[in-house]
Amino acid sequence: MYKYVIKRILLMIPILLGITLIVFFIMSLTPGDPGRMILGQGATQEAVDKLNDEFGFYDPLPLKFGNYIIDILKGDFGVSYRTQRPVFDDLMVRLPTTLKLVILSLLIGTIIGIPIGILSAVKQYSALDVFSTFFALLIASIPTFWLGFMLIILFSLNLEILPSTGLESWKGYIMPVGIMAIGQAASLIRLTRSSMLEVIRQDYIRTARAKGVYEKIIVFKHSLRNALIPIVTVVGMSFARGLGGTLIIEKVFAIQGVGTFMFDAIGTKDIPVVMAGVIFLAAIFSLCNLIVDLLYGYLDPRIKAQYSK
Amino acid sequence: MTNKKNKKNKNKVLKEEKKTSQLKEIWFRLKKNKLAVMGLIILLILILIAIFADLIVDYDNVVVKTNMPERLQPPSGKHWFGTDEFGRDILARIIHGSRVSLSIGVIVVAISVFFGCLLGGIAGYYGGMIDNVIMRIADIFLAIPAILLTITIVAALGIGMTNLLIALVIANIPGYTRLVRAVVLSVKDVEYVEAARAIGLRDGRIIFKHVIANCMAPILVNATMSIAGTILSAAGLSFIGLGIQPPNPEWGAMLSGGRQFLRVAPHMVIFPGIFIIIAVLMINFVGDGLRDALDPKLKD
Amino acid sequence: MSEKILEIDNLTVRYKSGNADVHAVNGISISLEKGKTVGIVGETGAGKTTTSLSIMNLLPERTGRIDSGTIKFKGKEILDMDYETIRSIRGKEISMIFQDPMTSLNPIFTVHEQLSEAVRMHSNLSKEDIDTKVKNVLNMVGISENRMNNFPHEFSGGMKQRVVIAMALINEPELLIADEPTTALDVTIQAQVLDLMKNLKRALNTSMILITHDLGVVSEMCDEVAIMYAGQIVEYGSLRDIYKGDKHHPYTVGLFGSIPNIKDKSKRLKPISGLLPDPTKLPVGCYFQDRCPHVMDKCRTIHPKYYINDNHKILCHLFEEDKHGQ
Amino acid sequence: MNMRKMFANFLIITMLFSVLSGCGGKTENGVPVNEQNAEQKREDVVLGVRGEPLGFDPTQTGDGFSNTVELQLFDGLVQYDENRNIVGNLATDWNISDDGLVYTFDLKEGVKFHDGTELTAEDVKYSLDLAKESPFTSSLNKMESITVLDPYKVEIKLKEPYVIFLEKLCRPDGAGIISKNARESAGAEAFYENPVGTGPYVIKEWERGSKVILERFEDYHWGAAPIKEAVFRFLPEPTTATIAVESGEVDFTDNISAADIPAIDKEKVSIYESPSFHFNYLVLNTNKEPLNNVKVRQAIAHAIDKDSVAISALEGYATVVDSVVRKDAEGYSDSIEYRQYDVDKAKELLKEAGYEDGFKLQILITEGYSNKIAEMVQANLKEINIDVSIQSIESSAFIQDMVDGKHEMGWFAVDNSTTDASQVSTMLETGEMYNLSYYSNTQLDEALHVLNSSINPKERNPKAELVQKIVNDEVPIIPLFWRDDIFLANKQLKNVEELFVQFNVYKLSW
Repeated sequence: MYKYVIKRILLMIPILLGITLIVFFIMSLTPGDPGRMILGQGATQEAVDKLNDEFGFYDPLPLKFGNYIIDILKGDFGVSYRTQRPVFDDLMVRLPTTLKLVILSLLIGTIIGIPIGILSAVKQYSALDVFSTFFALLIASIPTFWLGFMLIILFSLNLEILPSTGLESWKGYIMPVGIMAIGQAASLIRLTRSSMLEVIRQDYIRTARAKGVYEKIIVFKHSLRNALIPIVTVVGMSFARGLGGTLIIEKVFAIQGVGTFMFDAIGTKDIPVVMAGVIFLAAIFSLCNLIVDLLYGYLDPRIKAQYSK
Repeated sequence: MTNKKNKKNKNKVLKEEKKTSQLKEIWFRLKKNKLAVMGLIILLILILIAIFADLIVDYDNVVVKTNMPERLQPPSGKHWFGTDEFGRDILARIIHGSRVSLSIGVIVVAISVFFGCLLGGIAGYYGGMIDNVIMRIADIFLAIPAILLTITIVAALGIGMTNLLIALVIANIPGYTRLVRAVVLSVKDVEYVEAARAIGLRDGRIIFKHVIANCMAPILVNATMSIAGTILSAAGLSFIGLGIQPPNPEWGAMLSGGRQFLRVAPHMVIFPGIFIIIAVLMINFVGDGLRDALDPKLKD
Repeated sequence: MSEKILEIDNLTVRYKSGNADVHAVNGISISLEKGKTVGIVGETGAGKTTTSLSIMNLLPERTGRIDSGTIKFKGKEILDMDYETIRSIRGKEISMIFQDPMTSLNPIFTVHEQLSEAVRMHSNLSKEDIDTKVKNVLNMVGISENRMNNFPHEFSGGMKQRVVIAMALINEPELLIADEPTTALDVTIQAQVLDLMKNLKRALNTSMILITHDLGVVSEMCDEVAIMYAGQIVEYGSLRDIYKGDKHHPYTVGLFGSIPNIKDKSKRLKPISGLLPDPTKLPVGCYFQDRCPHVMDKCRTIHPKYYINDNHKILCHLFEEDKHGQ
Repeated sequence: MNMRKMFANFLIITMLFSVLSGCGGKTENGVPVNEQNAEQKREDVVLGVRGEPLGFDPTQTGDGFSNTVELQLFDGLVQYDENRNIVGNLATDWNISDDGLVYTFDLKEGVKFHDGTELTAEDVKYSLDLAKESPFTSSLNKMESITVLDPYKVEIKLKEPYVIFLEKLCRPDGAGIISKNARESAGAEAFYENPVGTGPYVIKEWERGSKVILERFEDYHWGAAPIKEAVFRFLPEPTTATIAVESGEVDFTDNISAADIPAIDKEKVSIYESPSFHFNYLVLNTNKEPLNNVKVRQAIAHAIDKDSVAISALEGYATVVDSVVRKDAEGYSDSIEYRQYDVDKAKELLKEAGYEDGFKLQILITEGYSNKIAEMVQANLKEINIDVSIQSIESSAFIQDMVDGKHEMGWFAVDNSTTDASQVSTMLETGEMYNLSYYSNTQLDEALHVLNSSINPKERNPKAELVQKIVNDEVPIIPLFWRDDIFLANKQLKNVEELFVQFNVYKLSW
């Protein structure tokens, strides 16, 4: 098993390198330069050019990329053009906010989504099933920011009971986390339902029933354990993608999270920050991927067998 | 000669019969799902609106022409959905916007499915080095959060419709490559592919005609769902300012344009939002219905 | 008259589907004495499995409908039982062996877990007692104890079927329903499993309903035989009636005709032409009319009644004139 | 649960949303927070600003967010009074040589730095020497040398006459005096984040990503500020900042979108408005076909409906202008017949130029309200069938592309913190970096040179009129409007108007 884990971690390195190459290439295509971005409109062209030289902005692409890779291997991810601070310091300031949002919404979404998904699978075509499927599809069709606006109009402007900005107080969390949680729950309901339906039809469920096993145990032990694999994948992946993906929510509720941080960095062509951010998010993504795969092994012995082979 | 032709026609007829009956079967099952039927009807209406937008509303002097005295009016008899900050009728702009918004989803998914099948097919069918290379590249793209990848590409190529499409396509291809490869792997060793190989068909035909044709079901379902997803992400991108440039009235752009007037003229945000929801919801219904219809195991 | 463990009387089962209902079982009656084995034989789609599932009310909830008929187990009517009663019987007094061993065991639980669960459901024995029970039953079916904690995927097809049998017998049920237990196995393993079932049956004096389409298996295992066709028992009788008797339902004749006989020199088997009637649109009259070599006008219009000769029943107009069924 | 019922539910939910949101407006559910504790005087103020500063060393920062905080931490040699006249601050008095090249200042004695040490001429020289070289304070690069005459007297020589030099010295976010030994001992890097100046406030805490808290400097040389603690909270979204003030979470913000003003609850908060120094205009690149034809440029000038542009961009919160010099600025001439919105004249001019069936034109803009300006210009020019396509790129790349001359038509805005006619030179003088029209006219250059060097109005006004005439005739740029600054503040906050002169929290009180 450990051999497998080490193999997977080693595999992450080429992927991260590949990501660095691709993002570096794309970012080099973006117009504008760091000198102008830092010195702003007032600065003279000479001053801008001098600063760009310092950053090695005018070096040929391969040289720039080479230097960058060497720096990374030395663990130096460089300094943000804009704030002149090491990139990870700024990122780490923003990380807790996004982490709080993602984890909270994931928890609530899972707590709501999975049980409803199970119930609507067990009582297929019941009122609950039809309504929960409709609800899940409806939520999946609503643009997050539109829902955000509507809630702000409703709760912040008219009823004035919830703050519409940031996460100063716990009240600030209600709307952003609420929206993300419903979205999470919606996708989990549909997934759990189809996954459970798939399992309920299996022969071993009928065997269990023929053994006189209680319905509750059939649903929550026999069926759910088997249906967990696709669910674990989605939950694991949505955590990984959540870190970079909360941009829209952050924009609507003016939350200084990783999403807006990356968005501004890309906008202002702050290459060191973009590179560090993408590598960081990709590393987390690959780690989540690995954890999910290991969970497969735990959940399904057949897969575990493949790992230790 | 004729005999050979007749035989060919006969085959064709046979195949036709088989295909129609298959389609009839799917249609028959789809019809049972009331939500899917509703989805189809409303989608047809939206598509008709998009096609005949020019007849319904004159583009130049209603949709684009500014008329400042009537700006920011709430919904009224004259303007059912009210007017925007340039005094243009929002209903008219939604009608024309449907053309862009709906086509974004379809175009992006069509292209990504094409490349997905191409890459996924090759990777799945040949395996070995090619498979490894293609899949590693796909992993790389999948590891970057989709929204950040799209933003970076749009920032690089510049804001505009075509660049938005390119960005969305690039973000979608890896997903489809993986889906098609998985399906191809499951179908690859089935007997009829062996048979096709045995009678000496060229690999290209085998991959596309036999293998991929048979994985149309999961691809079709997934494509429908991601048309809905693409429309949403295009609206999202417009919201953060990277979407369609004025004056063409795409729904997402209208939403982000109206954001500034949220308190004074909420109708500018509500109605385009509702149309996005309706379009995406209906596509999801159809997708859901298709999945049940195409997946025989999931019968009643 | 020895005591009857199971009496099925005029059972009719229908599967509700969107457009047309499937009439799987159309009024069958079986009675089984304690310790005896009845074989249910017929082509696939004749309603054998549906019958077996209805006994323990395991029909799919939404679509399976038992329209009429009674199933009495030890005198008590199963269809009227509430959930708790029927549940307490399942796996305790009646248990089942399913056809495909590959999918009958839950892939993510060990054999020990699945076996001990069967016991736990019906008793509150201590962990040790359950373990010993599991070990004994595994030995009985010829699986060594130390493989107890393996997972299903670590067993071959034959071994898995043995585990399924062990699971069915662990609570020493009075009635065992085996739905084509050996069909999915190859011949050599089939023989071993059949011997095993025969010994266990004798050892535990369990009555059994054996469902198969293999007449060879029936002759080896069963005391009485019911031949089903299109949801009806067209012929019922003791082993002697069916194998040695002179009068047979044309379908039974056809069935025996299609078995390859080493002694018979003729090259071709005599299969029964045509297919089973469409269960959603069963014909008027005898269901076998399209495929019956002796078909008469009466067969196409009036549904035949049983010709009963002591324990031997045949549902066919050919024999009706001799003696009217009591 | 049949279909009809489900669809009905769906409609109800959407109606609920629109009804509730439609009514907008006011709910009288209790008094907002800030009025409840009006009895005991508040000692703190929370200011909602658009973005986070980068650092606090005036000579090393150029962005607006850092400047806003630096204004509270440092003093300049001179400052504005409430009517924008220049009065002494760290300097008690000063005189300027006739040729306008030498400025000598007498320093105030006994002025304490935040670390208790005393301000001397050495600190002034040290600070201005830094500003002389720094790329962030390009307007101060015009200084030749700074010499210490005696501990409380300093002399500044300029490379060339610079009429608005004193105005530049009023801005401590560029010409702020910093403590020499504090910066030298702590080092530039550390000083960048915890500076030592003489200003009314000191940095108490900087919570990255959310707020900066300033604390009153008790022995400030003009007396301690009324407000003990000033919190700068970062609220990038205008609508959110506005709501924050209305709900009492924040006491003041300058980050307001004009569109929200009609919806703001006037009883809860007060709105202040005044023209700013932010001059918006359209640039016509005279190197590019067909903009090199003056008739085409004139036609475009007539086709633009400036009032509608101002309304669409800033809901009318702007001072629309015809001339490149603002009406209330010295030197404005009302004798020139400025170009008015006249579509027929525009078509006529286009016909004369031979372009009556129109042509394609690209307008280059960046984020913000310039999109609305572009959309309006696009609609206006469509009337004289010029087909405008809008190209929007990120702000720093936008500036670079404009400077590199990649644009045909473009929007641009400058803020030289003055309305003096001399500032036109930054836009139109030959060879100037921001002469984005690539327009060159020796007569104009000569007039601008006079405007920049002489201070007496008799020499300047005729030159100013000449400048306005040339711009009006040749149309290298089309003046649009000067953006209004809008402040939103808690009703109890006093003398908020003073912040229009300069963003000094020192002036605020409850």
